[in-house]
Amino acid sequence: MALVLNEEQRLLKDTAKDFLSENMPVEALRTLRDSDDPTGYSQQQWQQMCELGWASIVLPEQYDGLDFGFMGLGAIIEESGRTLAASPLLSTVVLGASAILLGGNEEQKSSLLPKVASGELTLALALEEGHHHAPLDTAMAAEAHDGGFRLNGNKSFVVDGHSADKLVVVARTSGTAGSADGFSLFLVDGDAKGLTRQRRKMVDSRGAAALSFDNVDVSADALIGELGQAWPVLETVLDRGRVCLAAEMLGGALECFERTVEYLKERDQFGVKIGSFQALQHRASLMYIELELAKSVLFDAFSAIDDKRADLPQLASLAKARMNDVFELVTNEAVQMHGGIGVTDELEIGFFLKRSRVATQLLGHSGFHRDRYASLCGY
Amino acid sequence: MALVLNEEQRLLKDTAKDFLSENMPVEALRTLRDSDDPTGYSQQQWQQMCELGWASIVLPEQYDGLDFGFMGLGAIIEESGRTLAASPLLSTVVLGASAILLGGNEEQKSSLLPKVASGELTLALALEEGHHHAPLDTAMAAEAHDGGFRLNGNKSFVVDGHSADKLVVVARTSGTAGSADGFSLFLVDGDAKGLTRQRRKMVDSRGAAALSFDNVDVSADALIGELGQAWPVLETVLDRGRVCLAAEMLGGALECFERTVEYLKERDQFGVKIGSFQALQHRASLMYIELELAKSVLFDAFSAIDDKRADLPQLASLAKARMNDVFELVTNEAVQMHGGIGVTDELEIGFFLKRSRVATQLLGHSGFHRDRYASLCGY
Amino acid sequence: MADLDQFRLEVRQWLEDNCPASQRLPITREEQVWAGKNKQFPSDDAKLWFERMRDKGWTVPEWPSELGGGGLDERQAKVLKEEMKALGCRTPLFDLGIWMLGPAVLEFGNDEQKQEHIPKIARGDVRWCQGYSEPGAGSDLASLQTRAEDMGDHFLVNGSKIWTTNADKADWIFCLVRTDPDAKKQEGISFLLIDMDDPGVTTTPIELISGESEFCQTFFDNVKVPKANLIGELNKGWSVAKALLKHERKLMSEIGGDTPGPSFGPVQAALEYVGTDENGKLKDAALRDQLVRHEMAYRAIGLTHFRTFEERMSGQADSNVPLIMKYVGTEEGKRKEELLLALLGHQALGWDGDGFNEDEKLTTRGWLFSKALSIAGGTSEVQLNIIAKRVLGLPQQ
Amino acid sequence: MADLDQFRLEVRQWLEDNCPASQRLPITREEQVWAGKNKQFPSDDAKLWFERMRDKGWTVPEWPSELGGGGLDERQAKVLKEEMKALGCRTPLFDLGIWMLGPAVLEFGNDEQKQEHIPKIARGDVRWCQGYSEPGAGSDLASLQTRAEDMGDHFLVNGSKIWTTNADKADWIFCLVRTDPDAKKQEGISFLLIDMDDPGVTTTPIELISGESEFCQTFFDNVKVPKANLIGELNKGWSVAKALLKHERKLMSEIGGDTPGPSFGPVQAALEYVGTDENGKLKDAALRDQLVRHEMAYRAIGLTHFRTFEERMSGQADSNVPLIMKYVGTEEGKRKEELLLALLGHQALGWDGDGFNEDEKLTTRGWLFSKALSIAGGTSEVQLNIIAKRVLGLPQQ
Repeated sequence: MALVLNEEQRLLKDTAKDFLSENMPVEALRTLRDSDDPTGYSQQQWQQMCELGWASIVLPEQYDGLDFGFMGLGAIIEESGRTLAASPLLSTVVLGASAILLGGNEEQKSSLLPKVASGELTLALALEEGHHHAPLDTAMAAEAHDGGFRLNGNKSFVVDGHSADKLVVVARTSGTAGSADGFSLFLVDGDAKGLTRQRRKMVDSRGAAALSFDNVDVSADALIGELGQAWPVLETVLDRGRVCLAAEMLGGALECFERTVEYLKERDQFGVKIGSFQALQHRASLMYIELELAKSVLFDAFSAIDDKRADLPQLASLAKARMNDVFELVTNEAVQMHGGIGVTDELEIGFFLKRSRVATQLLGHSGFHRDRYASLCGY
Repeated sequence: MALVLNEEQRLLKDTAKDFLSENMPVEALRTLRDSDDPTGYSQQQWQQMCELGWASIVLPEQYDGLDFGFMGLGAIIEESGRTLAASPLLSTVVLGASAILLGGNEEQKSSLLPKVASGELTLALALEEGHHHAPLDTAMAAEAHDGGFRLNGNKSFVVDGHSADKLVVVARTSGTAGSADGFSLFLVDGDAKGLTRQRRKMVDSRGAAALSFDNVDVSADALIGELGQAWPVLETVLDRGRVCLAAEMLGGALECFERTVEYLKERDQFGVKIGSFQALQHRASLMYIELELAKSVLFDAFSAIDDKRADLPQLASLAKARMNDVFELVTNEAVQMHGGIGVTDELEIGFFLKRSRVATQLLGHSGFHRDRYASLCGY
Repeated sequence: MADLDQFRLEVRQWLEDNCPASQRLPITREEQVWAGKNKQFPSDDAKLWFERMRDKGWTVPEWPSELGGGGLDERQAKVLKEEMKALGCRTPLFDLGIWMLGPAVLEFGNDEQKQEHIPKIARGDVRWCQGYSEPGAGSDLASLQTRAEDMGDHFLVNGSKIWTTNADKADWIFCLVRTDPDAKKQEGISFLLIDMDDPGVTTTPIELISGESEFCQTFFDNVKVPKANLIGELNKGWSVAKALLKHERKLMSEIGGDTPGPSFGPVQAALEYVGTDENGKLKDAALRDQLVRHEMAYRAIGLTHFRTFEERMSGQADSNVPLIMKYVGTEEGKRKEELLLALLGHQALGWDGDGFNEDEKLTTRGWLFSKALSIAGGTSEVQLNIIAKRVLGLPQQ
Repeated sequence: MADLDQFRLEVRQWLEDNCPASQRLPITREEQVWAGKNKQFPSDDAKLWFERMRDKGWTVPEWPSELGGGGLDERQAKVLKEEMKALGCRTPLFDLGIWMLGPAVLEFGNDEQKQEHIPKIARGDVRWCQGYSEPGAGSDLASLQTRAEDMGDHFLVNGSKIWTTNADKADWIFCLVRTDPDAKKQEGISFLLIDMDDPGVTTTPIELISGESEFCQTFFDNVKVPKANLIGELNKGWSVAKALLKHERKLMSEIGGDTPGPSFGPVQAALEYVGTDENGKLKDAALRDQLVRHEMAYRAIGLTHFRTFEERMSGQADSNVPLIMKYVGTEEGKRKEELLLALLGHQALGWDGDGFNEDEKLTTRGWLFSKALSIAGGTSEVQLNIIAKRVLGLPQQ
């Protein structure tokens, strides 16, 4: 267990903070939104991130990676949450690359991962089909066809699904919705025949897509891992995603909280600073407490990834459930404590509010993770 | 729907308040506790209550009742909650007499109810068997035997079960635990052969007993209502009990709250009254709000009883769930806001705290009632 | 009560005879008929319905009939409301003049002012907006800075007002202005009516997080206002404002249910977007618990509304209870929106375009809009302060 | 780290060789060995274990060995703690002198005082209690009234102290007393040690809602106290007290888990008293949700304890984080007790006598006792004030 950053990780974090605050402040997201950007992030800035090594940080050295661990990547992602920086980091590096690294064969790894590291290749995980995160309920079918596979069905809420070069598609080659048997993962080109991709305009102004597969044919080597045995790989991929997303949420919540505390110190009402009102003080202290507890959970969750600990599923659910709740608390309090200007589009707090609820639904709401945690603990 | 008391009901309430504060203050409960009273209430005071008409208030006139309705009884019970007055009002008048009135035949009603009205007869409902309120899980068996019935099994947490003259016993004549079929109610004398009654020393210092039935034989006319068809009657009896208990809890919560507000106005800390601290003010205001909402719910729940409305089950669950939560909130806040003296036995707040948790478990905790309410509403 | 029963029958009959079928369907935001010089009617039926109600005086049922109102007492007005609700009749006319200014003019205005303004409001000839808050004032309303200087025959108004809802569509504005800068905060404030067409009045919309821009900022640059437009006494505007605030809070406590929103309530949304298991229970236990908590709370709040009404009718009014309604209505209203968001899951995360139907988009926007409810019209914190002080009598620092 | 690993092996071996098997079983409240002139040992094994640990100096592992301590550094002490926990070794000696007074004397005492008091504490020869609070003072500790008058060669003490835990069993008490009545509140306070056998000292137990009477009130009636018993400078007792309070808060934040309670934790209690359905889920969805929320919170708190330790070790200590631990430990501790109560249902409602087993009664009493945790040692409200002021830097009124 490591619950503090080491020297190198701290350095990485500081660099990320500087880069992001200079190049990708919240204002950048507003610009993307107002310009109706079709991608949902700036390609140029993504290339800069890759040059800083962010796409290669967790990849093994043999695939041009830095092998630096998720603790370091988490520090960067936390900083990206502070500025709500839009990038394909989660979809490509955390979800997509993990699926290939954990499930793929040597050929797949050596042909694809170096491209991820260099920023040449973006990925997206096509998983959701219903209104709520429910991996086990996956129904999309992949059938053996002509020496390869034929995919039919629909996917929704696919983060960066409209722009990714390749998709990692979760489908069933056997079994029925609700069962962990029969899961398979497939690599599908973004421009594959029979695939329709529609970008959805989301409340957080980031990119997500609905995908429709109409007899999409892939060759046999598109299969990642063993046929029908993908569930354990998928679980780990999702847990990594949950922890990294929770780190982004922590960054967002911290930023939102700090801006609110600053406002409490500035704003005059009834002849005094509103931060001198005890009721607001106590509520601010409670937020501080929740945030500190969340930091500890996240450190341990990243340790669990890096140390390949068996309790990663518990830690991931703990981290995601907690950050869902804390980010909701902090954004709601931030709006309320800012008063009238808190509900204007001009103030950036609204961007955090919107992002928080999208992030909550992404990879599982709190009820999903509490239920999972309880089941994992045997009750 | 009547959401206010009428003139007569207000008069009744005022009279009750005067009687109780004069004769049965919280100090009376302390005396019962410290003297290790075997009954758990004062027989003499119970007779006084009966003389005031409290035992006959909801009974029809043909059974020597006043036919005054539950709204009036509720007003009295609320006042009794303010002083934590221990009496067999709930067990005898609300639960026991309702079972006879709603389920019994004319002979049972005319022979027993006038005795309830006069205070000659006390009753108790023997229902619970497990760790939590779960009427459907009743397993106790009653078998046809020798022209009558033979009862075997155990009952726990029977309020006033050790002292009641007669018990209304919930048993199964058919069906298995979990099913609503096969419920029957039996009248059993408190000194019946084969019945062992043990008083339990409860945290709230009131009376409750564990009962053990070892081949207890009763005659055929001990059956209340139709064989195996008692579930709907039992449900209504329990709902009446839940509403009346919620009224007692409202009284307790109001008293506890008002004492706390008084203390906030008196107690000096850091050179000012602690009631001037905004954080405490807001918490006090939130309690006030919860109590006012609870009052409205209770009025409507009593209306539902008196008007024999079909939505009584919903109202009963709403009232009980809310008062469980509100009484817990208020007692916890009362202890905390009183500080050090709040945890001493000398201060009476502790008596309210203890009563609140017993009342919460009695006739269903909040989870039970939220689940029930949701099911009743079709989701 | 026999009279009231008779009245109910008459009302029912009249409504059945006069309310067109199309005006008994749920109303959308676009279909609301707002008062104003340039009233827009979404349909001929809407116009007909408005005109019939106006001619009965039932756009403002409780106002005096000689001033264009319906002349009903409180019980009768409640009957009318109930019968309209039972039949599904739409509100025929929307205006802040009806809800807020009118009652204030009736209470504080002189005869000329009543004759001048009340009938116009009743007929929907003028659309009103409100100018209370100022940038920088917030909850501390009394610290307002907009100046009205006494120029002998008129006031000269300078300053600006914020959160002037629909000011860009309004004809007139009622304002709090400072008429004595040397007096203590709440003294020296007056209540003034200003024609938005007067030279020097300009308005800019403010975009909200929900994407709407109903709220505006209104600027006054050397605006000349006749002295006849002063309601109540000079420097005594605070008491007019306080009376009005009560109306606003009442409105806010009810608005949770009245804001145009999706066509489904939480239960319906749950059944549709989450579904039930073989026992008929919602599949997701956590969402089920969140849902039932909200439903129970809403029922308690609804019953409390009824109780305050019954208490008033029976002369047992506890004047403290209404003070909680703004708080509980808006706070539970926010929880309702969070619940809907959670129930719809991915489908409540859309902003615009394809992939989300109208109800889903209204859910998302409604959720964002709800954040303003516990801020506007007296923040939740101010409400709790008021309860602590006025109801509980807790000492002030 | 190699040295530390070696140390760990040695400690483990020594504990295995020296800790009797009976002293590796969970301890009940009755089996605790408390310091004192008249020490009671529940068994010969307990005595043996105590003596062996005392002779190693491991009753107080981090104190200097020349004063009877173990002379370990913080890392070594943590290793010892971990190894004792792994083997289940009981704490050999309980005393407020170990937890609170000793560290203060080591920091603020002069050499004579250290020589006089520290070895006695290490050997468990004296049982200490604490005299801070006074009736009427509460959270406002600095408003204390107990007077110590300078009589030249001694102090004359008059007044009373409340919440003097176990004062009826203690040999000595450490007190805050007012030595300068004219100074401002926190100035003019001194830190004094008083022998409970001195004439004029009397103690009465206070009965708590949990039925316990550990807490007492202690009265001082013209008690003569030698000047050698003053710790730190005259009128500077507040800084000694502040240092001590930190120890108390640390203690309180850990106590939730350490108070003698039932032998089961919440999960075990849930499985036993509620049971699971065919999917292995707890039968009662509401209790399951309450349970998992608590378990997740406890894990987060536990990880935060570890984090503050690791931060200290790595020199990255954020001194603010420890300030939250008293609050979260006691508040979540109360929730744990409410949870246990709910899980046990009817079986947690007993007070005494038949029908409830020992664990069930401990649950009920433990629940009641937990209410004191967020009051004693600085109320939760004071903790939140401190965070707002010191950590967040919010303005004071």
